[in-house]
Amino acid sequence: MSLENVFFLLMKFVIPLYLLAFVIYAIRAFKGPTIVDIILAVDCLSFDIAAFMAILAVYFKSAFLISGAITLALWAYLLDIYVAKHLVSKEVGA
Amino acid sequence: MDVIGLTPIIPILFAFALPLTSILIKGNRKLIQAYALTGTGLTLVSSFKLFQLAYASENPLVYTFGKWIAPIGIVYEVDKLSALIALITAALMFLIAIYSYRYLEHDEGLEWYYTLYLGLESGLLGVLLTGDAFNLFVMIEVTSIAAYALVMFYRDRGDSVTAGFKYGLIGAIGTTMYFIALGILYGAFGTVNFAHLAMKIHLPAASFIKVSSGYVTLDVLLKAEPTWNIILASGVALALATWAFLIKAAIVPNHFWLPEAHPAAPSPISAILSGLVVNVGVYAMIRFLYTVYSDVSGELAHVVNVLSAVVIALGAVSALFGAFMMTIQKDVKRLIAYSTIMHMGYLFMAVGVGSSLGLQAAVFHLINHAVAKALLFLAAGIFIHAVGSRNVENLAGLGRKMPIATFSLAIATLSLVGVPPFNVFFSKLALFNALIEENFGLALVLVISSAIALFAYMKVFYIIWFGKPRKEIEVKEPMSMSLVVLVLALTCLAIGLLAPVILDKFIAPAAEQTVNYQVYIKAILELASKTLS
Amino acid sequence: MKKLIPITIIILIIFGLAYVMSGKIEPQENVRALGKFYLENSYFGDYSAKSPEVVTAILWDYRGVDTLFETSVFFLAIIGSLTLFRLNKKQEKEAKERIEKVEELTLVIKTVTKVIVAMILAVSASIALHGHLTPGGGFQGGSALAVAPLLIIAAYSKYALEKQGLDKTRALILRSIGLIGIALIALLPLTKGGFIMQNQPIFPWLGGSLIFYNFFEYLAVGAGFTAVFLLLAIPEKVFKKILGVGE
Amino acid sequence: MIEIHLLMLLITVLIGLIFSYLAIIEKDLLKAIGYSAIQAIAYAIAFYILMAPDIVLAYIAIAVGIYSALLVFVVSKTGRYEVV
Amino acid sequence: MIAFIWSVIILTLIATIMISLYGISRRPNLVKKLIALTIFGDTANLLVVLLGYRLIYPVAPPILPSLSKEALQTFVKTAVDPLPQALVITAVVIGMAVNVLIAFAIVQIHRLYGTVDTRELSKKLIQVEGGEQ
Amino acid sequence: MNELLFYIGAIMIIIGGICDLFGALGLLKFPNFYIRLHAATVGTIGGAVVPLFGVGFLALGSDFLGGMKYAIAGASFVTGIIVLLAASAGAHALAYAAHKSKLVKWEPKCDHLEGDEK
Repeated sequence: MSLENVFFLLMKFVIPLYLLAFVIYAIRAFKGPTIVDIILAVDCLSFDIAAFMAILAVYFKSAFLISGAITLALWAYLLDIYVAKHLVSKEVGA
Repeated sequence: MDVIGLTPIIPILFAFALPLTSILIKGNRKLIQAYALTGTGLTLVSSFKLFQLAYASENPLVYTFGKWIAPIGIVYEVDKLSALIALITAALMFLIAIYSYRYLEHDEGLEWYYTLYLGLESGLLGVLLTGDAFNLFVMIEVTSIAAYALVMFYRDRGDSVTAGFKYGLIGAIGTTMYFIALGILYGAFGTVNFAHLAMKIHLPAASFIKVSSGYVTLDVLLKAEPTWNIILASGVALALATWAFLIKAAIVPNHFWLPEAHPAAPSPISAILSGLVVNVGVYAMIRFLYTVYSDVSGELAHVVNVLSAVVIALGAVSALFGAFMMTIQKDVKRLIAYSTIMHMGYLFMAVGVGSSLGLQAAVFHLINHAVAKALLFLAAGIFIHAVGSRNVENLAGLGRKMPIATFSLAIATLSLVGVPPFNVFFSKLALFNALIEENFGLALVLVISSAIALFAYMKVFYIIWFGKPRKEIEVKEPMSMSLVVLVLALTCLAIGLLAPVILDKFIAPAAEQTVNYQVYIKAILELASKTLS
Repeated sequence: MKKLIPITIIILIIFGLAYVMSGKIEPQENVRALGKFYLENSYFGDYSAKSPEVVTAILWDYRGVDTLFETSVFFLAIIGSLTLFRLNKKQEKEAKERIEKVEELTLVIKTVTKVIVAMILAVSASIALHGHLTPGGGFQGGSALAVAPLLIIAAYSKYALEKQGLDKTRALILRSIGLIGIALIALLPLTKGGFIMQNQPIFPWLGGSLIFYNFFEYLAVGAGFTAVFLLLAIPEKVFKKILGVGE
Repeated sequence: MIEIHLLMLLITVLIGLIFSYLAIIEKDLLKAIGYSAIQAIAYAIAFYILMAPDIVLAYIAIAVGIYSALLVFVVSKTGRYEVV
Repeated sequence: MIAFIWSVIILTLIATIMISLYGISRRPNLVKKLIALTIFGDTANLLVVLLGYRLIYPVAPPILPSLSKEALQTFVKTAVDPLPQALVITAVVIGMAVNVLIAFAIVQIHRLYGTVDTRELSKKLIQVEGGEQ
Repeated sequence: MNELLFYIGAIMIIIGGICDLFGALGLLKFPNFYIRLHAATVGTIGGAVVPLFGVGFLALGSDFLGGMKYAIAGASFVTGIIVLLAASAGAHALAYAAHKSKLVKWEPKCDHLEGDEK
């Protein structure tokens, strides 16, 4: 069995795991109850999707797809910081 | 030939450099004004050159950006219609730039104003010149976003910011609709170029055009069959696009933003919005109905007929609605804004008729309305500038103190209701002829709404001329502003007096060329075979 | 849970309709002729833009005018926002004065932000400048660049950014330079007898003019977002005082 | 094999539908921003599966980042709760 | 099966468009209208990208993986349509520009009137108009 | 050597998938926000950073990717480092904000941040 086939076999286990995890994160985001819970769920969701994107890049055998992961990680962090700042002080900028 | 491509690029280039220039010259108002006049003046020169070129040549002029021919890249395809309207647009923009300086003497932020102004001009010209449906979308967005920002120019007045917000929201919905329509058109026909779309729609009929190119790839490209059911796709796409254009032209179900947005802007901007920006919707509608979907047969004709009927009905409703709403307004600019809705109704009625006569009438009326409506707003703007209020009652009795402005206001009102020697009379006559061919009721709508509008205008005019002034105020006519309105008033008169000549020399050829989709396609194809061989 | 009842009904309707519809739909397996043309010609072929990145080639070469005016839409939006929040010289100075109580986030966040800001500069530049070879380009790189000032605004405050010398006016100048660069690159072919925005014979190397466009767009977009968010970051109290409304 | 792509696409699109619905009916605007961020992330991975890496880069920057930051700014400057 | 999932996806997107239009027209809060508008624009973009997708396996992004003629052959057979993607990038940026401007307008409205609720806003607007006369 | 790298990567991806699922379940089941933060750590560090590094190793070891394996590996490592920094700092920021704005109801035995209120 070549490495490629091993990898595709691996994918058959890993992709459902990730999709299930996404759905569970989404349920947590839906249930809330406070805003920080939602943002935490968004946070986990986006970092995991970044990882998932990297895995899929190998799965699709295309290096071009992976740069989305970096940006997603960066912007998800930005969202955290903004919501935290809004909760700490009313003005985000100051 | 570069003049075609450069016409919309000049103003945007000036707009790009204006913030930097303004920082360099430390916000000197006179220099900024001179800069803006240079920008608009150069554009005027270039569009005049374009006008000459377009009327000198038999076929539409084509400019290929980046040397890419039609379906591959973007082309600007200028026929007589677009060149004519572009000339009017550039001329009005130049005159209004002169007018703006005095009007905004009390306001800060002249550099921002002119940056947006130049952007607006670039967008308007781009809409008129482009030969690509997606480029039309981008250009409509350039126009709209500058318009939204200019409506909100008086940022400390709540009504103008609210009006700008509403305008922006509804405009964003409309353009997104148009974008979906474009997606469907691309899905069905595999192209977004107007000429190429027209070719695919008239595919059996268009086989008369020979492509004399040895290049296989391009041949395949031009002859590719539509992939989806074109009747269904055309129906959905046309419905969505029409909805978007109805929003842009403020026809009745989507009119509500106009009476708030137009009065809230500074008067010169109101003149541009009412005279030129609403034309975007009408022009795009003409392009789709008369160039792309002209002379279609079979089930496609059925789709186009249904669409035309809807357009006519909505146009009639908005003509009557605008006329009635005019009579109960107290705010001068709001009254004029409702009159814009009425005139847009006329234009859509004429566009929907679908005959060559209807198109001629629509084009002539579009031009006349642009000049006269701009004049009306500018003349009213002089009074508003002097008094600082938009309420009719506060303007009472000012007429005798400002003779030139009053004279221009008189000409504008008389012209817009359609009194004989002035320009709009002749276009209304043409509209009447075109509409009575289609249906007597439509002609009746035209007459009734004109009569109601006459009543509304006379009321305003009476108050301004004979009304008792509320309080004595010293007013003086600002020279540069009066000059502009005087020029426009004389233009109105001149167009009126020369109407038969203009109709014969400029309007009829333009209308003829617009309907002739074969020439439109041929211009592209000839260029393609010439570039490739 | 009550919220979910309407959406469940909608999804059920969708599945029902899709069952009806699915017989009539053919899955699309081919590219349209125009798309195929771009795929074949973007690097090889007679109509080449000398870029293996087809989307960037379409954006900045085949349909370059669209992107030029798209950039100007963004430019006009920023100018519109500046018009809406315009300040004269005195008011600008007033807005730059630190208000007494500035809530900054904790040391952990500040330190991490510093590290990430350094990484952002490298990542965004690589996204932008390889735009003609790999996905990305001026806009994508520029928007990644804009994360850096945005993070500083939130984690420290806008005053920290202004103390480093990046205020609204400077951002606007950078933006103007970027835009003028784009316009000049677009008009340069005219001097050599070409068409506006022409790429290949005039810029004869890999990707042609795409790399210049990407670089200038990178500057313009990054600076544009910075200007917008610096304006938004002015505290409400200060702005209300300037405007003379409320309280 | 294409079914796996389509199923992933289906899940993301459904998450997008549900969360846009939630974002629209939610009365706490900050929560609505969170929901719309989830919708944006779902659409981002949909674009990814549709093989559009350029759009993914631009879309993540705009929809996940700029929109959320902008809306947080707007909410912090206006009010947090919607009155129905 | 493929056609079924495909039509479910398309219908879901259309449903999302409908929901967002409901949000724009019916929700009273201006910020909510803005959120709905962003969702509307995004969904329209996704719908257009969907038109360029190919239901084949393997499928590749429209970027030439290596600069050789052999790679081109397989590339043309597998790559998706690049034109809708280019159009959508343009549309995404344009939509963002409009939304930024609208957001600024909302902030300014709140500064001037102290509310972002359409019903209260229309009340205040009528008051202002009445006050002028 | 290649096979070793590949299998290391594969094992890390599997660990990542399992961590992700458990993190998600924890996030769903735990009673309040501060406790959920622990689950979130499993979800982000275990579920994102580990598989990202795993993808990096796996890509280095797999020859079927051809020349692009270095690009994938490099990008994964960079993303991994960013997530490693950003996830922890982001969670910290949220916890700080939640404590400061008193959003979450809880009854701590001792609150070390109490002094930081002002």
